[in-house]
Amino acid sequence: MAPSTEQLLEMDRQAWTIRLFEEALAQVYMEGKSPAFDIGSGTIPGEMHLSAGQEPVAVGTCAHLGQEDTVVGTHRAHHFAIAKGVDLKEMAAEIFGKETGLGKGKGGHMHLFDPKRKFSCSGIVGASFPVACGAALAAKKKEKDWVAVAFAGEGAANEGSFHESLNLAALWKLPVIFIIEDNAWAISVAKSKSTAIPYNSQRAVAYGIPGVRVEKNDFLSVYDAAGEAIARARHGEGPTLIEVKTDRYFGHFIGDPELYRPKDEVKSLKAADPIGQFEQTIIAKGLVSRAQLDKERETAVKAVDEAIEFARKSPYPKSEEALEHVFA
Amino acid sequence: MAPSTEQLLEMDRQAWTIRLFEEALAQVYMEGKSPAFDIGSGTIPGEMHLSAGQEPVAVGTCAHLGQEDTVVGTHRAHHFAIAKGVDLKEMAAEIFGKETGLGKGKGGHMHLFDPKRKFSCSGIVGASFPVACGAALAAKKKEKDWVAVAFAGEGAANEGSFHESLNLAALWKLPVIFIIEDNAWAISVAKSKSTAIPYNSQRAVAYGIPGVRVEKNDFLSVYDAAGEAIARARHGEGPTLIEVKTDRYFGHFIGDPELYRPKDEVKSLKAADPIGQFEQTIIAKGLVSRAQLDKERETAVKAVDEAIEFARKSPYPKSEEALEHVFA
Amino acid sequence: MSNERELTMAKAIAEAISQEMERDQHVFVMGEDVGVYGGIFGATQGLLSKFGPERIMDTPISETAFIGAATGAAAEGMRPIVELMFVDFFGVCMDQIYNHLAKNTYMSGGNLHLPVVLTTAIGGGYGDAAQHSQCLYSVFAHTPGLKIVVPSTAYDAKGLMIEAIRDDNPVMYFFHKGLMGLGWMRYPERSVNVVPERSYTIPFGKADVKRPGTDITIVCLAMMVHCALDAAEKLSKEGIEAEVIDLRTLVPLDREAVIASIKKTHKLLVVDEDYLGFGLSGEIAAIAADEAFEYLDAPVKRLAVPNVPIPYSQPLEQFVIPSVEAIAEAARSLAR
Amino acid sequence: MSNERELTMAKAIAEAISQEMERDQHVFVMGEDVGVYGGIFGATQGLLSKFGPERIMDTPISETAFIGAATGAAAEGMRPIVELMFVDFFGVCMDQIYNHLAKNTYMSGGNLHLPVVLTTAIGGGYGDAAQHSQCLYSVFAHTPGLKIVVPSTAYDAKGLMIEAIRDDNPVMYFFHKGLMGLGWMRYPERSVNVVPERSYTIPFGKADVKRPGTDITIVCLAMMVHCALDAAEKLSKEGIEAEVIDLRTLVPLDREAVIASIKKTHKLLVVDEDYLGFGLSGEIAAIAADEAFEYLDAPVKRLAVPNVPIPYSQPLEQFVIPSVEAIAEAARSLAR
Ligand SMILES: Cc1ncc(C[n+]2csc(CCOP(=O)(O)OP(=O)(O)O)c2C)c(N)n1
Ligand SMILES: Cc1ncc(C[n+]2csc(CCOP(=O)(O)OP(=O)(O)O)c2C)c(N)n1
Ligand SMILES: [Mg+2]
Ligand SMILES: [Mg+2]
Repeated sequence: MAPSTEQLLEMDRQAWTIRLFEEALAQVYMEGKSPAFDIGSGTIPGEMHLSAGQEPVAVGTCAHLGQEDTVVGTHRAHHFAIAKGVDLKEMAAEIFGKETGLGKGKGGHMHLFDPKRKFSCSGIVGASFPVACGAALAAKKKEKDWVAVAFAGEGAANEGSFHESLNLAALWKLPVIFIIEDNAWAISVAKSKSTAIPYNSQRAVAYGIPGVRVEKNDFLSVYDAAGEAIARARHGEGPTLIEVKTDRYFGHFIGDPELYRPKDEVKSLKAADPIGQFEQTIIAKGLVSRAQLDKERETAVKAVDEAIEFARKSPYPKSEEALEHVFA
Repeated sequence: MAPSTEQLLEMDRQAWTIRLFEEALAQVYMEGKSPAFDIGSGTIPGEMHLSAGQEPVAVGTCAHLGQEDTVVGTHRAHHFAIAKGVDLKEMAAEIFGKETGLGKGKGGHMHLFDPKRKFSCSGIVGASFPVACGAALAAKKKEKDWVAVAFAGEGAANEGSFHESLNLAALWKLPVIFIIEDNAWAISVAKSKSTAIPYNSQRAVAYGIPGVRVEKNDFLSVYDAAGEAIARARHGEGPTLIEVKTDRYFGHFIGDPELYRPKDEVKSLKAADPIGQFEQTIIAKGLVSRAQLDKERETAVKAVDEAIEFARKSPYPKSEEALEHVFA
Repeated sequence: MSNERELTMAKAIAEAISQEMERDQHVFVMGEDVGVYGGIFGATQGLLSKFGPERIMDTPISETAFIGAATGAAAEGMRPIVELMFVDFFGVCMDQIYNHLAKNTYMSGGNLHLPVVLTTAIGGGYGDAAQHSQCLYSVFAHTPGLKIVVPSTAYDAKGLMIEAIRDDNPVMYFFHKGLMGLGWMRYPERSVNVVPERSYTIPFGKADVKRPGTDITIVCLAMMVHCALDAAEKLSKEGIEAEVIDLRTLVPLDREAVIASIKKTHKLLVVDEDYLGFGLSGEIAAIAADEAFEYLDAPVKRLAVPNVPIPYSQPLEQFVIPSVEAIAEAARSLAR
Repeated sequence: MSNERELTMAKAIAEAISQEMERDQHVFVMGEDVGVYGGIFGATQGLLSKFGPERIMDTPISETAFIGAATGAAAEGMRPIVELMFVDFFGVCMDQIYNHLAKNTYMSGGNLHLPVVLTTAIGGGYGDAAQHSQCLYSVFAHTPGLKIVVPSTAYDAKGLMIEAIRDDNPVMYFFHKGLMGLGWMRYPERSVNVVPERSYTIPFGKADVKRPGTDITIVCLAMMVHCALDAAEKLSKEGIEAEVIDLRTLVPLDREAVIASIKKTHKLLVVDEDYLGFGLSGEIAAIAADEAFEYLDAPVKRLAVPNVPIPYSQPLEQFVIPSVEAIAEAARSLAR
């Protein structure tokens, strides 16, 4: 089923929100880190993994999800969170380590938890798979048609948790979709140096479930593949494994010297930027107008500005709060 | 390549050694455990996993291995150890917890280490895979044509270590063979309740390596499949995954009430006992005579008797030795 | 009188789970061999026939997947009870336990509640060797975010299990194999005791003085409670009255009970079936050396598994696990 | 003078590995991003170009497989150095570490030698939050069979690394990220010091008195050595002379050094960047409360991360990790 105009516009807005949010963070992140770069200093300390370039996976998938569906992301999770509808202000505030953040500043950028929007993520590679299985199991037990989506990088597909979770999900016919973002790199290690076969989608055979490779970093292709898988899951037909080719624009984290990466790789990737292509396509098909898209983009600009502003202005938690919330 | 007469006789002797050793242990194990069964009492305390019925996997594979090849087994490892040529006396003594044992009584039946014969095992499900990869890696680094074999149960094939190891082995073209013993049960859980697809051999696709299913619990079928895989590995062509259907005659461990198992399952399995069938076949083919086989069996009887006797007569380690050997 | 009914610890645990499953549809059980088999150590005996395979779920041997799934299901309002067959296997799934189940509540600023009970078997002494005989609770007590329960009797086991299931936090519930009252493993008679049929809870963080005494404090838990009680009986004949404190939970830890007892006896012996170094016994001794320093009349002594893996052979294993005699001897030389 | 050359800890470690790789063909390196990247924290910087991809091997993200493979390769006579990128990830591979690498020698009755060096990064303070900031060495010190090394300076790091590679046992080598002397993370100047170009070893089990003193003993390791030294300087101005003991290795542990210092100062403060409960600080305090009881003039104090996960936000993180000021304050109130 093709996306409605409304959906297309929302997808465009989400795509821009993600892109602009990541670009804004890339700037903010450097505040207080010059002249000498010190990872522990500045407005945002710690590692920073940005997802610019990888918007299609998140947006194309989440277009099919509602509030009751669960998404579990990775260390590189902003795009998933935004696409799942996590409040941008609370998210930004969390990334800034502020009291108003999703986790009151305790989690940080790799640990965004939004139980209301059923979003979570983890800094541990491969950790999304089992947790998503659990959400799917709960949906089944509650006899709801909710689904869960586990996102993970192509590097994560070599962790044991991938195998255990796919087997469990297939065996129990859980309404879960495993989506591998193949951005070709796991930090400095190319996929061909980590993965014995070219496509993770081929691994679906090992669990008797459908395996789909999306060869283009393209919103509509992801939309189609994810839509089918999610519909299957909702109808009790069990899990699907999808691998999407996508592109990482930034380094693994900010500060990554990327010595391992061909010099012009990113430049050539950006030449075929998925957001631009998406917009061209849907305009060309007469589904939306340039003006409509521009408006969505403006909304995104505003949302990102407001979120960063909100985060910036929010207070830090008080030191002693560190001792709270170990237990519910 | 068909096994030579000598090999066939050795296989027969090994098969009987395993069978008789397990039957002897089953008896010894009950010493001091009646009238009330107490797992911690008697000549052999602790869990006892016997491999009677599973001789073909071990014997058919190890027929192709030399001293320099490595075998890594599981919690149910006596058959592998015997087929790999581990000294039966030292092994029995270890199982009895004696000073003369392979590990001076420190390891016990799940932890048999014989560096001379390059044999080891572990009580942790799925632990054999990575360790065998390491042995294969060492062979490669040393530019030897040695191979490593990891045995594991069909239950173990759902552990994460299976996936990680197969990927690593395939990626690095390691001379390792993964052999899954499908005895249909993981303690009380039937394969169909644990594994999303019927045959683990199908999982080879996920690593781009050959996957072979041996459908009969038969020495010669295993011999053929393993032979091909081991030859491939020796020639630098990388790993193979083999799954062999086999049969567990005893409970998971001695004392297992086996309430989960169809009442007559074992009886009907025994009716098609692989040792008898093997002997019939090779006699029928005119490869060996009844008399030759009987002699092998007698040798096995004697070896087992001697081993048990040796173990029985050996002294226990002194208490204080418990503090030794934490470090080399 | 039905009040006087005695149960084994395994039956007490299964009964607690059963009563809570009846009370709350969100409670369910996952684990290896928890179904027909009833749990290798009987903690789920009889539950399958009562609740069916949808609520008593046998799993593949995939601890990372199913324990991680417990976290995911709990986040959605379920209350999973999940069994790790032996604590010794924690290494294949520790990440899901300590980086996720234990930390997600904190990292979410308290917005996420994860009511999971993770049951697991501990303890040695029956010849199961280095990979199946450990206690390891202090590893989980060390990493924040898990409540740690270690009962020593059937009565305590039931009350603590119901408390655990109702707690909105992850609780690790360690049962000692040798205390389960199994038909096939020796157990101290004392572990079988009167267990009310009705539902009841025992609050976490309350140690239990299993034997009052005036001359020396013995702090312990699980099987060591019984060994210490046996030792205390011997000592009593020699005129030494040992106070035996059963910690029952490690997180939260009843520091007050330990300190109060030291104030009375002025002497502390910590007895532990876990490894000596960097664990429980050190923590208790450290608390004493800080908070009860002025009341101590003698060095704080510890008796635990010396820092070696658990050996298989019986003379070796019996040597490394604290015995009644070794406890009595340590207490004796300290009390003098 | 070439003797006076200073190195960062990362460079000292890489140099140690390089020298041993030249000396012994059996030594090789495996891990995530150890190749082109040179290790995320620089411990293998420059090695790929020197030794090539056959000996400096990037791995898939499969810690169980490649750490288990180290055990298997070591059993065949190789001497693998294997990197677990952050210690925080131990939960995905702990079984191979503690049930196999650590125990196989013992279970084989000493017949199997496993010369593996497992390197891993520890420590927080730079905003990397709960899953990337822990120390956790006490978890590995608790489970027997692993030697535990935790250097605090470049000089120590090189000598201890060469010792580790030559040891026939599994050695876990923990390097603190904030001590590596990276271009992108603050580090104490003191961690960069004179490192001889020649090969040398530092024996395990020898603590180092990084600062002699008479009034109070501060036992610590890794980053806390530097914080304690800074605190000691402050205290000195107030007339309090703290003795700062850098443990350097936890297994074997130099109990004698701790006790000898207490005999002199009569006061002990243990400072640790790991969690407070059930870990290193408890062990040291317990040893003091037992073996140095008579020499103690005051309660044994501990300063460590209170039992909470490491929070992300800077005011929170700075609050939970012992600071120079907190150490000084704890020492001050104890010394008085
Ligand atoms: C268990 C574990 N191992 C290693 C790491 C370190 N690490 C963080 S991200 C990463 C690469 C992940 O690659 P991929 O899954 O492809 O995701 P991407 O970064 O490309 O989005 C690694 C190795 C980790 N966080 N967790
Ligand atoms: C990691 C781990 N999980 C669980 C167990 C408990 N356990 C021991 S044997 C076994 C069943 C193994 O089944 P399978 O691999 O088919 O081998 P089999 O016993 O049939 O030979 C289980 C669950 C274990 N030892 N290790
Ligand atoms: Mg990637
Ligand atoms: Mg099986």
